[in-house]
Amino acid sequence: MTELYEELGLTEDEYRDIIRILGREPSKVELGMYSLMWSEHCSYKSSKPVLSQLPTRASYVLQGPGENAGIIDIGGGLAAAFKMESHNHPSAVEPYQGAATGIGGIVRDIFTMGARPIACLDPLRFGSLESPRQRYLFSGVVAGIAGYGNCLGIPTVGGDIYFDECYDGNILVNVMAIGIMPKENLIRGQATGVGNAVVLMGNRTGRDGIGGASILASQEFDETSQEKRPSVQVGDPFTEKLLIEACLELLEKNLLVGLQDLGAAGISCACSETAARGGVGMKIELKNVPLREEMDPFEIMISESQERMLAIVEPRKLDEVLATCERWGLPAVVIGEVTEGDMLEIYWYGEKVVEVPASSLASGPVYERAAERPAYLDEVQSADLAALEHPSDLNRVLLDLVSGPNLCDKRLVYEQYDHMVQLNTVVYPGSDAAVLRVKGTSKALAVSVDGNSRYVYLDPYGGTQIAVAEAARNVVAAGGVPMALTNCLNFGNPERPDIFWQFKESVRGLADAARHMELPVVSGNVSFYNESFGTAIYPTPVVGMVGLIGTLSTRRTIAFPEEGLVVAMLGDTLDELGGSEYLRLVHGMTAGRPPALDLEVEKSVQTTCIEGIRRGIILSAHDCSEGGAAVALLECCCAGGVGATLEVDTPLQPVSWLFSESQSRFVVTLREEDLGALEDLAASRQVRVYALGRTGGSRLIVGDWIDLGVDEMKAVREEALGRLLKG
Amino acid sequence: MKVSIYVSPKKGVLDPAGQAALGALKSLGFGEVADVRIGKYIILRLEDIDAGKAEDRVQEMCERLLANPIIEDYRIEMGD
Amino acid sequence: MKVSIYVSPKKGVLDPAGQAALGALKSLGFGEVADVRIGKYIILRLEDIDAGKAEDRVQEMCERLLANPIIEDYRIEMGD
Amino acid sequence: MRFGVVVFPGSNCEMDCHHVIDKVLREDVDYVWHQQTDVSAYDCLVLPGGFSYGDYLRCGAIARFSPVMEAVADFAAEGGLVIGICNGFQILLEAGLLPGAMLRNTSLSFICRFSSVRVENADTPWTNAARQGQVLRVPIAHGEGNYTADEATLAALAEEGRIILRYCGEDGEVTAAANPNGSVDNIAGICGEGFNVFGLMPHPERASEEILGSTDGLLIWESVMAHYRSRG
Ligand SMILES: Nc1ncnc2c1ncn2[C@@H]1O[C@H](COP(=O)(O)OP(=O)(O)O)[C@@H](O)[C@H]1O
Ligand SMILES: [Mg+2]
Repeated sequence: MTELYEELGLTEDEYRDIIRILGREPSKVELGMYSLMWSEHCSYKSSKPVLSQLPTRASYVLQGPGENAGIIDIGGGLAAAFKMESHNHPSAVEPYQGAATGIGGIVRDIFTMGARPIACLDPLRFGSLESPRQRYLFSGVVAGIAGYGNCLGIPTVGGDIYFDECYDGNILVNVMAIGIMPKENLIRGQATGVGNAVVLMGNRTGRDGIGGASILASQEFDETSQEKRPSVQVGDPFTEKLLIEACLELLEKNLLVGLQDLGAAGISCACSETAARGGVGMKIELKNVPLREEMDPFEIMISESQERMLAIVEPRKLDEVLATCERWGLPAVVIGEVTEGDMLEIYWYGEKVVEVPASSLASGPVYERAAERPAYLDEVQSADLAALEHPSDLNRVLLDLVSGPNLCDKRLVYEQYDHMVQLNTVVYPGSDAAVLRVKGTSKALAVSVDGNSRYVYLDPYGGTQIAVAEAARNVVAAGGVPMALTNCLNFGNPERPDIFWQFKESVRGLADAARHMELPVVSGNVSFYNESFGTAIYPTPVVGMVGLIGTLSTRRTIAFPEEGLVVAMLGDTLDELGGSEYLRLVHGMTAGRPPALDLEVEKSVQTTCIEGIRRGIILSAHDCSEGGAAVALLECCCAGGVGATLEVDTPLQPVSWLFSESQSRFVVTLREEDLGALEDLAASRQVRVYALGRTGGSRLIVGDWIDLGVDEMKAVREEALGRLLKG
Repeated sequence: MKVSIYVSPKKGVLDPAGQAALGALKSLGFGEVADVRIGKYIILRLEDIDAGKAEDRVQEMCERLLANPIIEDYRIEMGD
Repeated sequence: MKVSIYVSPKKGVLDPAGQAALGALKSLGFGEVADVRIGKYIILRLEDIDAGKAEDRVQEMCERLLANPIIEDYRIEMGD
Repeated sequence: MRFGVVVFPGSNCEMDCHHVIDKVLREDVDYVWHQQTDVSAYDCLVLPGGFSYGDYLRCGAIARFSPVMEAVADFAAEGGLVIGICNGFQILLEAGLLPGAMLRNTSLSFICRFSSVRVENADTPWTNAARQGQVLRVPIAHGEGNYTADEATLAALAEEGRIILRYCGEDGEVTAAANPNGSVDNIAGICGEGFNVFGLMPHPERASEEILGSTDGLLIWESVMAHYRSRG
């Protein structure tokens, strides 16, 4: 007979640890709590030692990793809070609700810190759209994000979407949220002050998502088993909206000591984490928890019902807190109090069912996992790309690239998101970074997410560095100075040495790039076990970058703004087709090495671009990424509705110049008379400027390689996704 | 041939619309309402179909498209 | 006491969800479907109510809140 | 002029309307809580966009029973100026302060983008600053903006000049292709009988500042301010 702890996913060693901590056998409720809190998802037991190398400090970092969200000072008494998270498996089970509750969760992480959420972004990864299942998942996920985010009145202003067979069995739904607050409203998820009340606010508790399969398997099998099955979490954005308003009002009135959202592991997690952070104990009576259905204490402790918050409140302020919740129509009840010591005591109608040290739940075991370089790397990296035969109709190649799922226009998605509500979005989706003005100031935030997993698959270290560089480059193209980043690291099973090697290399790349570019990592999330039938996804770290635009008038878009401007390329184009979209589309290969990244060069190119924008020399900017220079130029034309006639002087063969995804490049426009000034700016940083030609007309002409009408390119790009979704 | 399909939220699954309607009914003075669940009522008209096969076909439609078995139950009623 | 309420789009009123479902069913190969209409299936649980008055009360709930007479018809079924 | 922006649980454009009235128009403005029953302090009431009560059951169906709505109805009956934007429009329909009803967009998807609407009647409190036939570029953002009404209602609306805005192409042509949601006769905004109640799906508050890409929405605010001042 298997032991209960095994069915709950704990190892024998972990079980012994629990006995050692308690000095006795744990009760069933206690065991359930440990199993969740010590799960990979909550404890970071595999990733913690690796993540410790990330740079997390800077003078303007007010809160780094360890809280619900990271926070940076953006001047003028204001701070920005942001974080990224995954909701991969729930979205694979029920795409609409999975994605919806993903938005709900990440938004709670933001207002839990005292910030008003001002934007969401959604990095998504799906398998091939040729599969009806993938089309179903795609439509459901997008509708779920829209359904929840739109109702909250938080604009979804960005994200990215890639399709690759590696996600056929395991899609990725990552979500990022950003909020803004007056610095003094910052509050932490801490319980302090013995005798303070523990208040549970929001939706009633039901049997939502209880512990997943492991818990299910531990239930005795009888005629009620069917009834006890965990239910899919259904999002209730209306209640979440009320929670946002109520919590921000409570904070504004300074009525709270601590605030914590309930996410994974529900009450267990919220109570033990707040108590552990505050160095106190807590006494909870579960009969006070408002329930949706009959439940036992085990179920109540581990339920993942959405739209709930835990607040720590001084007794003298309790009445006002409860009255404020009532005014917002929100259930709120006292479920316990803060106690001396560090014991978490849980009662069920007066009977003690749990007595464990809070810190022992919150700080689980740590593992040094084995890592071994995977064998596939040598093979894919050594692929001989020099021998490839390239097609001669380059117009066709370009149109094929932008009518493929990865590079086509994503309007069909972002138009389902209310990306304008709150009146802050001053650069709409479709550019490199979204730009959000900060009302009451002349400043704005530029935000972008990035992560090309094909590069990371081919070179975990270098590919992850590219994700950092590119996210920053996007922010720069919009006129922003990158400030800090968040991330979501999506990998396979960490117990496999080859996967763990990918993870370690990737985090090393993240750390080195962030350190070199002086970009602190202020928050993030790790999602392991993204596998199906033993096949892992490509390692997929996703980076979310936040930058600051000092003066709104220096924001830029990718669009060619008018006729008669000089089009120039900042940075060098090399023969680097490895890992490119071109290679994948035309030759069906994911091979070679991803483009090389020199972080010094990257910094120089970025500062040249920022400086050029700041001085009013650069009028539009677009970084070159997937699809290379050709796709970047096409996008500039389509966005502005203006063509360009260009000449390229290069020793490279045409496909290499057009489709290589060389890093550290921008396509910019400027007035003829400013060319010298830009060249000087660039030369002082050892950056080359290549003047390519001029904007104007209704065609994009690149030497005798490319000659396409802007309207045609636009139509092809815009129709593609709709067509692919029809199957 | 007319077919009615009744789709309702599975037991235990949160039904925010039902909860909102419950709240509204109570505040309108309908205190006797203890619970509200809101699902879908789907009316199909089928043509040129062998009555013996119709129910299986409708069941397949429900599984594949009309209901979401992960969060919804459904019931089929053939004929008027 | 359980009450079922069937709300359906009024005849002549456009039913975008029904039309979309019809299109989707056809493309899934369910050619026998000639029409689809999608309405709401509302299940109430009433407590402490005099059975004689219940139906009138439910009718009032429908008139005031649960259905919109401009675009919807409804039918009430008392009891299980 | 004093505006009151009504806040229902789930409203989410109230701050946007407040911002435009306060910071752009520089007029007086307060929030009006949904439980408030006295609105006599206001010259114009704004029912903002959002998802009042989550838009559960039907958009606007629950909000119409908020205590404030009786006051809004009385205010309107006495000729008070009331504008319902998006969800506010849906609430006015459910409350019977405007005729007709909303269905889901034919695409079944939420749509957020700039739309073009043509001013069909420039002789109203809401459009007097615009030219007859002028095309305004104003964002829409809704999942249920597919307006419908019975034949008699539509005929009366047309006859009495109460169809105020229609979706059109950039050139002003009212075509099926320019209709984003399936709305009957491309209707984007209508008035009640006395023209003092106005409901529209596009968001004028999202097109009231240069930096947001259009200032065409200002015409609507400026119209109502001019109307108010002319009434003295
Ligand atoms: N990849 C990462 N990089 C930096 N910080 C991380 C990373 N993964 C997790 N963290 C930090 O660890 C803490 C716990 O993360 P998580 O469990 O996802 O938070 P939550 O409990 O709010 O869901 C958070 O403060 C988060 O920012
Ligand atoms: Mg959290």
